[in-house]
Amino acid sequence: MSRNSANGGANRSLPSRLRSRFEGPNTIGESRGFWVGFAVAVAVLVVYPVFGDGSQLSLFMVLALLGLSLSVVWGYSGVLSFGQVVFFGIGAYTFGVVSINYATPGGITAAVVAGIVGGGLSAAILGYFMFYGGVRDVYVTIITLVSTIVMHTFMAQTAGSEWAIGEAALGGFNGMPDIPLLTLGIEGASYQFIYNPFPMRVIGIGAFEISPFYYLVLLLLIGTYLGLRILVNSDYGRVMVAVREDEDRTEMFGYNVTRVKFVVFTLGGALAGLSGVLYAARNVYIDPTVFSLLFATLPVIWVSIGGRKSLLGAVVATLAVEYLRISMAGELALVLLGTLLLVTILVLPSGFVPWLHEQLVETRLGPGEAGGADAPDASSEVSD
Amino acid sequence: MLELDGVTAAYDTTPILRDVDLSVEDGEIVGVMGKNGVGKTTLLKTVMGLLEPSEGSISYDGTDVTHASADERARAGIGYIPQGRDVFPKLTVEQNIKMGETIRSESDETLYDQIYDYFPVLEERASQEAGTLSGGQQQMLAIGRALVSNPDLLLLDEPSEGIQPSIVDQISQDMQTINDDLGTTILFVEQNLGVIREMADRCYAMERGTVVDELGPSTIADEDAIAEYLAV
Amino acid sequence: MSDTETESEVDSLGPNVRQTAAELATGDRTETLLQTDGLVKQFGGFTATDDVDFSVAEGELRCLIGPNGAGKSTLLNLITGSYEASDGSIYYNGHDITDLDPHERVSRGISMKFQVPSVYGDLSVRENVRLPVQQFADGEERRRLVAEAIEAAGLTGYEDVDAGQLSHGQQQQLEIGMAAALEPDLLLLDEPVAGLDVAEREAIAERITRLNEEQGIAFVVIEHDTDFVASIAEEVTVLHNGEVFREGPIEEIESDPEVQRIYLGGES
Amino acid sequence: SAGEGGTSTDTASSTDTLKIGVLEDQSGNFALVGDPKAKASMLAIEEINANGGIDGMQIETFQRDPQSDNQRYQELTRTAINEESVDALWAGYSSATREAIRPIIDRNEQLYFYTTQYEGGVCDEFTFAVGPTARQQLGIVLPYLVEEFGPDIYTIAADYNFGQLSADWVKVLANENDANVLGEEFIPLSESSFGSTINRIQEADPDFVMSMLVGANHTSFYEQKASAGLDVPIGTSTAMAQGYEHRRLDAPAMANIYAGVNYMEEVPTDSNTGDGGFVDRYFEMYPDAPYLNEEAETNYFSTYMYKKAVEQAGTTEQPEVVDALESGIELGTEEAPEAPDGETIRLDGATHHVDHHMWIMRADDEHNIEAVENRQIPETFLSETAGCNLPENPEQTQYTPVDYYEEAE
Amino acid sequence: MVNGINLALQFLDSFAFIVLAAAGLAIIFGIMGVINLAHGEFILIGAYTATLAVTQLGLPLVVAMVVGGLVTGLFGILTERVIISGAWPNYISQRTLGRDVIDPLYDRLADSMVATFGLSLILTQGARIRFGNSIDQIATPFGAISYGAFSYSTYRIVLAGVSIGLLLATYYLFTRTDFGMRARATIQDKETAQAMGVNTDRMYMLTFGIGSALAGLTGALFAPVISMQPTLGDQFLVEAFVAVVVGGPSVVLGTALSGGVLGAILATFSNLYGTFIGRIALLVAALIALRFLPDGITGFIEQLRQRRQESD
Ligand SMILES: Nc1ncnc2c1ncn2[C@@H]1O[C@H](COP(=O)(O)OP(=O)(O)OP(=O)(O)O)[C@@H](O)[C@H]1O
Ligand SMILES: Nc1ncnc2c1ncn2[C@@H]1O[C@H](COP(=O)(O)OP(=O)(O)OP(=O)(O)O)[C@@H](O)[C@H]1O
Ligand SMILES: NC(N)=O
Ligand SMILES: [Mg+2]
Ligand SMILES: [Mg+2]
Repeated sequence: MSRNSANGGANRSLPSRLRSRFEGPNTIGESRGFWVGFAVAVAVLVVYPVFGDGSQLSLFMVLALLGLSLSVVWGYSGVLSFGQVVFFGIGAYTFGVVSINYATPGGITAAVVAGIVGGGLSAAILGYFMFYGGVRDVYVTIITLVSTIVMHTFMAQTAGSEWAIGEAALGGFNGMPDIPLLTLGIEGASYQFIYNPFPMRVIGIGAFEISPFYYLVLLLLIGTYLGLRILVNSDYGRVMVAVREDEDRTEMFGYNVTRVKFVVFTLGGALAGLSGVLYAARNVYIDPTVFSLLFATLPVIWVSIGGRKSLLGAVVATLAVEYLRISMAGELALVLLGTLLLVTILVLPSGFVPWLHEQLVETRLGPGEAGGADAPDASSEVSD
Repeated sequence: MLELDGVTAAYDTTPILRDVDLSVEDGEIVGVMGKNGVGKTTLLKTVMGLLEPSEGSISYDGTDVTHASADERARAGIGYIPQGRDVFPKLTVEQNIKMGETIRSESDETLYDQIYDYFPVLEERASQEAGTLSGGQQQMLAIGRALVSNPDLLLLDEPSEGIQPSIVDQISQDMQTINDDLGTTILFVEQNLGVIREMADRCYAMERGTVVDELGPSTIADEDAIAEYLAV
Repeated sequence: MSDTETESEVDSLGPNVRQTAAELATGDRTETLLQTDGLVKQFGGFTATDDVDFSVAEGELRCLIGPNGAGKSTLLNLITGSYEASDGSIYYNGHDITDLDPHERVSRGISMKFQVPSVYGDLSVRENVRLPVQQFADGEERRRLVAEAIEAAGLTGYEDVDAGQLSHGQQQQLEIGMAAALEPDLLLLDEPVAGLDVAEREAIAERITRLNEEQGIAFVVIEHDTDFVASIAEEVTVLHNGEVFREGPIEEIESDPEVQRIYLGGES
Repeated sequence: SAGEGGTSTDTASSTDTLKIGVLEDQSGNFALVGDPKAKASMLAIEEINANGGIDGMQIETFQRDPQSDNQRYQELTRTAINEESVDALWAGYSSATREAIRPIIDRNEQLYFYTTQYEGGVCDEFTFAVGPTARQQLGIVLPYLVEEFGPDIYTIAADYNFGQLSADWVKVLANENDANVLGEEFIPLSESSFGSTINRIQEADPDFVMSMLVGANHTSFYEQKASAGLDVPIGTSTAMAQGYEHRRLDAPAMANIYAGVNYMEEVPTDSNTGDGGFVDRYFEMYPDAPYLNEEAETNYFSTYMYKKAVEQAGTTEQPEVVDALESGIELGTEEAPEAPDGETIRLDGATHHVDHHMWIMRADDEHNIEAVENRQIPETFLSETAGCNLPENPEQTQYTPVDYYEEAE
Repeated sequence: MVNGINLALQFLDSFAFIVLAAAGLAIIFGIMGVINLAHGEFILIGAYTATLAVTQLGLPLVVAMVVGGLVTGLFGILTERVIISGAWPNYISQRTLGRDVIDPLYDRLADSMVATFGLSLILTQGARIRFGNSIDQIATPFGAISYGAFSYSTYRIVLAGVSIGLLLATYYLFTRTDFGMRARATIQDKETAQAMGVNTDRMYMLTFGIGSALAGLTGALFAPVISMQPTLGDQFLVEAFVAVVVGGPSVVLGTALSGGVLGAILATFSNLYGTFIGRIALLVAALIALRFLPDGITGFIEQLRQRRQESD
């Protein structure tokens, strides 16, 4: 916590200046130790498919993007949205519809973009409808919840042949199969990411196959995480947090609070859309269960359990909760899962990751010296 | 009537009150003064039972109430007017006043008349939501609400804050009247020198969480002496 | 001012409110900065402000007093845009701002401190102050302005403390500091010293006077502490029953028997 | 406890054990139907293992509860295929579930049995849709009801693919039987209030109603129509045989309801209700089980079909097993208790569907079930109308009636 | 054809469903700031208790229904003590660890959602383990009335009557009695209420208990007409949330009004265009209502009243 005084204002080394963009009071992880740990974690994820079920982890990482989208919208800007799955689902369906109609590498690449835009645009529309209409607080939560239910009810009944967009039948409750395999690039210069295992041979380990999709998702997840760290530690991020803390007050500083919420909500929608695109691409399938009440609740669970004011928390909790959900078996599985959620939120209300961070910081500094998880240290000034 | 002996109290783990000794006799009006943040509000909350002392004891009316809950103390006759505007914002003015009565079995019309007499605006706005009153009106409501409970010991935390000067004077007089007529014992915190001089029989001075001095009537009459405690 | 501003680096988030405060310090003080015209605010059947014509000149320091419930806070809230006027208009720098959003009024140079302190409790003092400053300053300059604002609020050493943990008086100081850090042309303060001890009252009085004199910020201050009012104000407006009751120099007002009757009491 | 049997490798499957994946809902919206499915699979497996297994190989199982959640189905399907290397997979109640996992099945060329009565039309080289199709379910019950009560039909159906396609089939069959559909209404799966539906039926005043309601919420319809005094006869492909409403609801809510099914616990064949029959064996293994339903029997006999095919192929290698299945496996009443004594059911190799023995089962005022009519009804839509022939023309399509019948539009 | 009687009866039906679905949730959410995602499971408890009380214990239906409500109320109190306020765990931890382990969930919307979601998983699965995938259902009492070509379940009309009665009773309890005043005061400012002599712990407990009992009673009342299985509560959730929020700040009045408005929309559109359109219409109406009346119906009424007074 004395780093700033050690290498003072302007003449800091390049790595530390670079690092400073990722750091600030709005994120956990201000120390060299954190970044070392981060690098180790990334390295583990890179080699994980050699040992474990990379396919499953790729799903969790896709969902972690959805978790991150809620973390920005809710954890950093205070808008508790139950509708991230709407933008997720719209992203997924848009990707499906566009790619089925234009099943060439260029078309599929465009479908990815369309999915992200679709997620963002639908969030923009809903956001405009709400925020510029003066809807606030729990009313936002319920409007987004109702939007989810509307989507679920509506999409489930699009089974008839009249519900087709070009070649793509929406397929109702049965969903949309026949989505082309995710391929990025243009004709002649493209790469297919799904069902295209890449054979590897490592001396000492042997031969195995790795999934390019896994690494695509890993890259996107790390990129998104770091990108959001920059965002939330920027001036704009500070305003987002101010909006979360007190909207009226922030308005009184001349900030257009409505616009901030609108912009962040749209960004969150685009991110959820990206997650949806990857979800549909991975499963080569999408159906309306993504709009179900259960699925809509999950992001709120991940982000609450991980720590809503922590991007890292959203990621870690998504991976952990989804792993547990899939792998717990037997009659008592749901009882145990329920108990786990209940106890975690009661005992660690600010979330698991901030709690862990606090423990680590405290053991490092000794009790009494440590601030709270989000307590700023002197180094926060460097993020200016 | 009230006796604090070596009371230490903390929010979470940070100690705020340290080893406070203080006593109030039956029928007295005792002031507490001190700079911002020395722990005056914390002292009153501890007396009221909203904060449990970690050490020391509190006795009220001869019984030990150190570990009694706030509502028990309220039923035992301690009334409290919190600092700031702690009215129930979504209840009407009338309901707020009725809340003051919850500890008594039947309502006393004459008390109402008296309160409306002091603060006519409360009667005019009986069915307005308390949260929409002006700052000063809320403060009046808080006082009126405490008075209907007709407490034996009344705790007042900066009653003059936000109140127009003419009513501040009136409040000091009214408190004395209540003290005279009903025998209500009063322990109050104030920043307003005038109010302290006007009301207090005796006064404690606090610094950094503890009582550092006790001022008798003669000292209280001396404006400069009080200013010293509040200013330095 | 901001209607004429052409600065290229206006942050997309907020206003550029820096320039004019300094300009004003040297400028002409008789120009009308704010003018309300027949301003009415009704709550249900109750009229809180009734046809109020109220004006503040550039660089002026005006106090607003009056009985509890006279409509003082309501008037300030109308000026900031927190309340929508039932009738009447508000002019600022000659422009009609009656229908502007609060944040737009701030970007034109009006800043306000609420009656109840409302700093960002979970953010550090530094983060609190940085929020207004970052709108118009970057890098080294920002650092300097933040440090200055913290120092002016007497909070040096508390930079990394959560604002919610500050004492009442410190929060008031911080809030004034944040409002002033916007370098507004007009700063509205609702009971800035309520609940403060004598020493802190003096500190805030001094602070207000200095901001007014050195930076030319015009003030409207609501306060019930008459000593405090006397120590800062030149001009006083008395509201009563939602209407402007008296207006004039403080000495005149204090000795007005009608004001004494409705507000000051006996021979206070 | 993933993979109790340890991760089996490709080579292990051709030795002394083989592995079957069973993914059926034991919680969630479809648990009522899914739970007996899982149990019946286990019954068949235990019987086979007790009798020396398949070609001397004992059957291991990979069994999980997908909780009526399609995402979970997809992951468990991947696990079953990639981690557990199952030799054959049974999975899913609803058509939506089937479609959710079919891309994974097809991509991995996994032998898959879908054992629910469904809308029909799936022509997929890796999928054996061995439950009766809408044409078979409605094919037995609808003509009978037209004959008995008259030609005017009102259709109510679950508002998703199964319901909508089934409603299309009602129109096709009405046309073929000189009946007419007065009206149809599709009900969202989440709906459980049927006041307006009941009024609309009364307003249309049909001779009988065809009901293809699905899931726990829709069950409420029957009690609500009874308490509203609506006593029109009802034909159904979904009620009673799947969710045993005649056992769960107080009589006479289900009175005068006619179910077109290949099986239900009350089907009066000797091998079913006789001493030591299917019903006895099931409740001996699961004394607390509430009911033995239509899909359970399908799981049961299809496990025996698989056994026969493996024995015929002499290997568990999936392409060879599929070839054996496509040769046309036949089962008698012992393994397929829906078939009366002396009759058989047959897997049609061209379409991967089964020529079922269909029954009309009627509930009376006391909810006693009687068999009104029964006969074999072959699958015809894929084989005759759509021309599905998988051994010759491998494909992964679902055909729908609108493409072939004007009246379905 | 829009038949007036049909429409009226269906309106009553929808109204009763929405109001009963929402009542318990409304109190727990509106008064305590707790979003109870286990609301559906509280309904389940009421429905199962009433059903089993009839089929296993042979109690008369009406008694069984009251029992359903009471048992759920008691379960609610238990939930409040253990989870929502954490009072019991804290009592233990105070004596072992010397500190509280749980912060009460009052006014912590999202946290209360996660916690009660966990609870709902436990309850649903618990019911499944204990009672299987369904239990036998009881018959609907009172028979049917008919008019022309139509007939209608008498019980559904009784339900409408009961829902109105419950609303009135709840309204009276929370706005006209000292208990209601104290409960509301407790939620608004716990410390001050304590200082006024209110045993706030008991207020929280009772308020939650009453909300739970209402949910349980809803389950009991609908037990004869819905399918008895562990997820039966889910079908009430959507209407419940929508009604509560569309209703706005005055909990009981709001629920009644939104039950009326939404019930009318649902009945009309289902009647004219079928169930699917009815449902979509309900949801879209809710979206529009929330957008244009961001404070709900009662917030809007408040504004109207003010405006009218202004123009006087
Ligand atoms: N809920 C709380 N948690 C932690 N610390 C608190 C809390 N409330 C007050 N404090 C701290 O306790 C100290 C004493 O506060 P208290 O409110 O008792 O002071 P006071 O003498 O009443 O001041 P003032 O004159 O400003 O009202 C202050 O430093 C304050 O920051
Ligand atoms: N939302 C509202 N509904 C009804 N009446 C209101 C509302 N807000 C304010 N009022 C009334 O308007 C009047 C003016 O209130 P205002 O807060 O402006 O007074 P003030 O002059 O600031 O008083 P104080 O000095 O006590 O703070 C008061 O009588 C108050 O009760
Ligand atoms: N196949 C069905 N019933 O969905
Ligand atoms: Mg205080
Ligand atoms: Mg005011």
